[in-house]
Amino acid sequence: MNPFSVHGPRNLRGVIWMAVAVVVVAGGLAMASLLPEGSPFHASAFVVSLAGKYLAYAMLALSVDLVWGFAGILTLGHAAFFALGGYAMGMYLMREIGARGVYGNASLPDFMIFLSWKSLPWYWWGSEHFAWAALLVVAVPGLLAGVFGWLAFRSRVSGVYLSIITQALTYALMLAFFQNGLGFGGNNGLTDFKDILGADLHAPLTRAVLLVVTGVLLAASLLAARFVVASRFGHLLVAVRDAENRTRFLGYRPDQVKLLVWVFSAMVAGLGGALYVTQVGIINPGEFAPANSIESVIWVAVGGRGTLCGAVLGAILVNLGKTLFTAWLPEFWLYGLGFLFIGTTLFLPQGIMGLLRHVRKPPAEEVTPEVSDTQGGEA
Amino acid sequence: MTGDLLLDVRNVSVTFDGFRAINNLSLSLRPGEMRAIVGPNGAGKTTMMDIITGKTRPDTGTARFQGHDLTRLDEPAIARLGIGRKFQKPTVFEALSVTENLLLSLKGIRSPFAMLMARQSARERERIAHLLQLTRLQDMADQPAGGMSHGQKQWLEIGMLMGQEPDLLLVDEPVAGMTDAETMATADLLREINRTRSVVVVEHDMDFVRALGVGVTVLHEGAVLAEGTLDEISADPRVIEVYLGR
Amino acid sequence: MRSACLVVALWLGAVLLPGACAYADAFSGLGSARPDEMLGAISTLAVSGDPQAGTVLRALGERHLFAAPDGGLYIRQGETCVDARTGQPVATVPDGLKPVRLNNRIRTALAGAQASMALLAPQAETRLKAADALYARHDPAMVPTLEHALSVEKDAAVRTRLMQARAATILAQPAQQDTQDQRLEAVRSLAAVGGLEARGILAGVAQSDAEAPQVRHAAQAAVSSMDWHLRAWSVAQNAFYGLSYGSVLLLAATGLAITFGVMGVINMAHGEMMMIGAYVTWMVQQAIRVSVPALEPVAILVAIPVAFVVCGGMGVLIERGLIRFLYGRPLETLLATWGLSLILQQAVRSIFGPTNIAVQTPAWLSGSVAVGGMDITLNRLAILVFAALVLGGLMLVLRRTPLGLQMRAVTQNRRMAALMGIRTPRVDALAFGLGAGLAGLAGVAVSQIDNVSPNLGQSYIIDSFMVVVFGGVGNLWGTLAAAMALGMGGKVLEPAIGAVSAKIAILVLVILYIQRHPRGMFPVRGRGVES
Amino acid sequence: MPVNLPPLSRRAFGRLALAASAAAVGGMWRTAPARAAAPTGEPIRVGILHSLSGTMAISETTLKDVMLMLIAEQNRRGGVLGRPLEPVVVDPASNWPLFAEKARQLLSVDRAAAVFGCWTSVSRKSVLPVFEELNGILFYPVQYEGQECSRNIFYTGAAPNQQAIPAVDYLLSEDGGGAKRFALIGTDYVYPRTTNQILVNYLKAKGIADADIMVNYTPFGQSDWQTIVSQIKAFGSAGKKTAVVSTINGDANVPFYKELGNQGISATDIPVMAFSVGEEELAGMDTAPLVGQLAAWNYFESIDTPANTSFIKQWHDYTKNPKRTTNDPMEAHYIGFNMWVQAVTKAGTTDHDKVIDAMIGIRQPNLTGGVAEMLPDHHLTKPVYIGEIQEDGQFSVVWKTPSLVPGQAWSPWVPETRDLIGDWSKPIACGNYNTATKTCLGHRHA
Repeated sequence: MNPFSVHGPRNLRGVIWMAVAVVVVAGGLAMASLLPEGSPFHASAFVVSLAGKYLAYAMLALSVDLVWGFAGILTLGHAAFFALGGYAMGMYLMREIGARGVYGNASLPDFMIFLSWKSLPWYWWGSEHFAWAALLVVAVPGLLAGVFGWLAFRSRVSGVYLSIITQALTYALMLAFFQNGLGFGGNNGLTDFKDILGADLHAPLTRAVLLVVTGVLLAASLLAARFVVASRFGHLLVAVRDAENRTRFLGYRPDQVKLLVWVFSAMVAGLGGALYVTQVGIINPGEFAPANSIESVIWVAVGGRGTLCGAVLGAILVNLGKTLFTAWLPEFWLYGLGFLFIGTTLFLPQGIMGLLRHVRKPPAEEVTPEVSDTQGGEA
Repeated sequence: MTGDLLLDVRNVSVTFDGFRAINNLSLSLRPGEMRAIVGPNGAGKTTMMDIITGKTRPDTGTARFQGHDLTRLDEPAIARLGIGRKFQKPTVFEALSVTENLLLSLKGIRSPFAMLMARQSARERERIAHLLQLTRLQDMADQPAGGMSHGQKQWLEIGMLMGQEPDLLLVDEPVAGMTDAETMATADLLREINRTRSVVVVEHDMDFVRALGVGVTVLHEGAVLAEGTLDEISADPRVIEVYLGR
Repeated sequence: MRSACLVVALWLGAVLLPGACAYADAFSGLGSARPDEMLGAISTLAVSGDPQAGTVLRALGERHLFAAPDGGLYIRQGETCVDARTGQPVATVPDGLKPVRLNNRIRTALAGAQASMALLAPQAETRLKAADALYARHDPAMVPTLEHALSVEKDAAVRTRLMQARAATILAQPAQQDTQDQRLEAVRSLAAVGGLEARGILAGVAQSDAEAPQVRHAAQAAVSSMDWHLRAWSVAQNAFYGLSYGSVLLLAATGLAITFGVMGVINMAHGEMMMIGAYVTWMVQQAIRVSVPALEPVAILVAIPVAFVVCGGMGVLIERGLIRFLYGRPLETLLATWGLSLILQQAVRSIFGPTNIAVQTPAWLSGSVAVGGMDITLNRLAILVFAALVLGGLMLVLRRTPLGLQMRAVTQNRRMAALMGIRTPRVDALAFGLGAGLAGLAGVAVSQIDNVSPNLGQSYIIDSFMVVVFGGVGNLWGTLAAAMALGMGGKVLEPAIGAVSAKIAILVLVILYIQRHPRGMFPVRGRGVES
Repeated sequence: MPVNLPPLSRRAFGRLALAASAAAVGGMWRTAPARAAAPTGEPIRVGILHSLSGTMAISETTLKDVMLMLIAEQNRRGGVLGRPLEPVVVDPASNWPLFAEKARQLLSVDRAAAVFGCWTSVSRKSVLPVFEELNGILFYPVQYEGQECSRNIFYTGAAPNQQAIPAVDYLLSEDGGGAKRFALIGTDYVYPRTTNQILVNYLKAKGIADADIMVNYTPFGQSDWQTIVSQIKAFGSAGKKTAVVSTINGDANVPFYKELGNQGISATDIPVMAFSVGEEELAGMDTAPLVGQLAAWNYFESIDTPANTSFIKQWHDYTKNPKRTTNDPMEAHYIGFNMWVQAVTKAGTTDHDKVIDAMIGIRQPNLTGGVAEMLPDHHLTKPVYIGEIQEDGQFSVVWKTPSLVPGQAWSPWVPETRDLIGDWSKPIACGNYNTATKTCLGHRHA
């Protein structure tokens, strides 16, 4: 792998500004949405929910960038952690519906009644408490990532092997969640939510608050990620990414290093998933689809790998493009998306952030990538 | 007897897919000693280093370092015991600056959690300054290591080895691809290092080995063929046959 | 054939119903909208001895029989029309002709009627088939027909089959007091035949309360012994399913084993190459249907080289236009080829429409052959053989041709190969083309068992990667072993825990296996692999 | 050899009833002015929410096309309320959350007067909260599992009692083979699960024993049916007439039928009754081994009525492809769209509340005969046909319900919903009204 296509922790200057910008934009939109509808600055519920969705996706992208950009783990299954966080929050929201479901049963969600279940399965216990759900949102993805990562990193699974088993993980989870018998609503997933903490999910104020919360948590995740990668641990992360064996002979344990960032990243993804569900209103097994994970990698690539800012920027821009093009050119938007990916890899190997840097600083010290002898294998 | 030896490798054999890479090899090193290891390609030099550093596990035989059984430990544990290794192809962390490379190498914090909170201490700053001076890379301190020349990377790697403060250094072909002047400077550097640490050097370059002026072990087909001073082994007919005979 | 029917019909008429008189009624009943009337008409016609009966019944089965509003019946033969009753061509086709409708009940009766007529055909082969049909049908009403046929039958094989058919038919009748011995014998006879059909009949007897106890017990014993047999065969059957599923996985993965395993390109558009191979199959079939209809049954064979060349050519174009800029950056190839796969999918959707297209399965690939107690479906068998041929061919190419040698040289040491005078860009392009061409071949095979739609590729890509990685990147034997292991594993688990859980279990097992063996089943070893 | 047969003619059952209504519709169709006064004024936007990419594009793209055709035709006839209709097409890309996003866009940005869309149940479930929140109108054209009754959705496809129950009735009947043993094979999602739950209860009520019912679920896109088909075969060898009821989702059907054919199971041995296989699906299959297999729908392209003939001709002209098939969900959109036009005309406005209220009781002739009526539970009255697959990829109708069947939102065969009805007319105005306790369980319009 050519180290010059990615960056060390030096390119983190913009992160703080990005965090500020995220909060300002989210806050601004939230306030604008509370203005009366006639006002020229009014932001519709559509825009607010879109913004919320983008920011949640940005958290997923951020988590992917942490492991891919800084630890060199190409994950093709990160959406699994995102979806698990989403399901954890969805369970709580489901319980909040209470007796307002179509069958009017206060203790069982509708889909369980439809399966003729008589009582809640054990893993739904406590899901009516927000605090428990909030804990699950990070704990479940963290735990799964911990077990999976411990096994994988300890036995030095790396490169494409790791990528493919992450994909197998999310694919297996997708199949499992599709099963109605698992108790998470099967193909339909969890939907038709009403309240969160007693506040009507469809009320403009709730939406505005959720958007602000998402913005703040994204900013916090950005800063936390920056703290991690700018620390000495972050340097070690990059060292592990570029020359894992070397770190071993220096006395470091790369498996521990990777595991730590992997679990942290899964938690960020889970948090993103939870915020996503509150604003999109549905979580279903489709979120586990391997294509979603690949797309999240692509957001990072478009934004610029290993820059944190790039992940956020890429997620927002690609999804904004998707929203616009599916509406403007419903028949042709896939061509656009396809060419975007090809163009990015061919002409913007460092993503948008690379382009920005390029514009600011002429390419005097650009190093041409050398073709390595052995292709493949190492990711 | 093992008590006086720093490194004691005994009767080690290792087989890859039926190919016997190391065949009943024994090698020992006293504290403070520097040893040069020579041998034709495929003699088992690198595999021997792999065994000492825990990368490869021997099928039979023992390897002890300061009384610790190396065959039961993995690479990080052996590195923490005080064995440093320099690879044939210089491997430094190319995306990090020279200073950051050295900082990571310094003996000290190895726990990931502790590293999250670690701040650079005055002692560390001092050590890095010292290493920069030793490796003559002061001017490049903040440059990314990836942009340096081959020779500079070799030096940086040696600097990182020093940062580890190992008791034993394993150096694999340190002067490959260096100019004559650089080669002689490297020999000086290794001798300097050897004043405080034990060193094992694997090298092809006989001028360099001569410049080091240390005991030489010749490996052939995974076993020790001869041991002695450079002049002694140069006169050994078996060595001559291995090197020149075919 | 037609004359044979005529003879039979005449014969039947002469023997059974001398002076058949109801034929006008029988024919007009065929045009009725009421199933009961039609059923009556068919059975009457079968024994009527009318010279046209055989022809009319066949026309009915093939839906060539039309009814006119005035009760006239006509058989359509291409552009011309024949009066069903007389067999004479009619000059003007009457208005308002409607096809005579069939449903499954009528189809069943029709098959029985035709079989009973064929029982007396001159050719033993025809009679044997008819006996088979009557055995499968075991209609109580057929006992006299069978008895009569038995009384005149000379051929030993047909006789045996007729006896079995009679036994089955007897057991299909409701049990009566005085038929115990006959039924007991029938049970024994069927027990000796074996197979699902016999089991079905015997199971009915075994459950029946009206049956005499000893008959019932004999049937129960026969069923349980058959079940034991069937279970033993089902193991073999499952093994075949596993092999067949594995061969599909293998076909899907071999191309990837080249592009990904050997060249290190994470080719997410691999599935789309398969999809294009399947569309090429369809186009070849359409072209042949229009130009040389006689060759239609072998269109699929023509499609094989065409798909290979088309997909291979596309592969070369993709390599030259895209992949070659990305060597040494395997992850970038993932992104770019993912984009490419989106474009290809949408392009096919724009050109051919989003719906499935119907790739024909030629008759010689349809159906199955019974091997002992198991059914070997021909299309699956063909794919199994095809997969073996493709893998064998690929091995030959890699080992015995200059291209193969050069490919291996380039992948092992690109610089050295270049220094030796190998034109590495050309080798890259051809290797990628080979991988894409193999995907095209897989597409041809898959078109025979699966949907052909723009989404085809998506359903194979994950499994293909899984196979290549599980087997060990860069090792074709590993790919073979992995495909068969995954196929067999899935099919062994499926009957026990269901298709979904089996798939999940296989995925989890692969994950765990990779943890133990981080480089797959057949890792490429050596010093240069790491670092 | 494919044979060109004339379309099935008036032989269809109940031809008198058909003829009367068909003549009426046909007349309407033909007498419609070729070009009425060009509509003027601000266009009325009609949202079309069907996937044009991804896995569902295979089914949904056609529905987008038929909507564009219907809207163009309506504009040629003078639009609605004298205003032109403007279609707004978006692509939710078979991505369920994207459905919700696009629904919100159609309602709040494009201000669509009505939205025609969704195919899968999960996409409908995904947009349902959006339609209820923004008080929009959705016409949902696909047969589904029922157990839902939203004020903002009009279910123009079949409820289980309009497809599944009559189909099983047919299989139990003498003409249908008098099946005594049933294999319920489906894809693992809500529609098959619910339908099978209803059918199991119904079959038990009809005296079928537990041991004679086999239920099996497979994942989406299942392509290797070898094991399951051999299980069906073994299940069918118990000495009783066996039938398969298939709720297998579109994509998985082709390999399923291929495997059936190859393992030598013909329609006369074990008939398969499918609820998700229509003309469009058959167009992508080699139909030779399928002849005689059954499907239950409320519409078949082969049903010969003047209205259907002219609809098919219009469709061929519009798509410039004489081979494009029509199918049941297309008719559902045809009915739904015309009902909406009538309701808007009746209400004199596109205001959602007024149109929703005006919809109940609107009558629209079916393409195949009879008149569909919008019931208070937002379902339709529909005829139910059983068709047999023919070599040419069409269905030949072999059975038909004697009269139109009113759709039931809540199934009486599910214990939890036995007493529930939906009734959005006043005074009940409730989607899930319990007739036993006389209470509304929550689906009430504020």
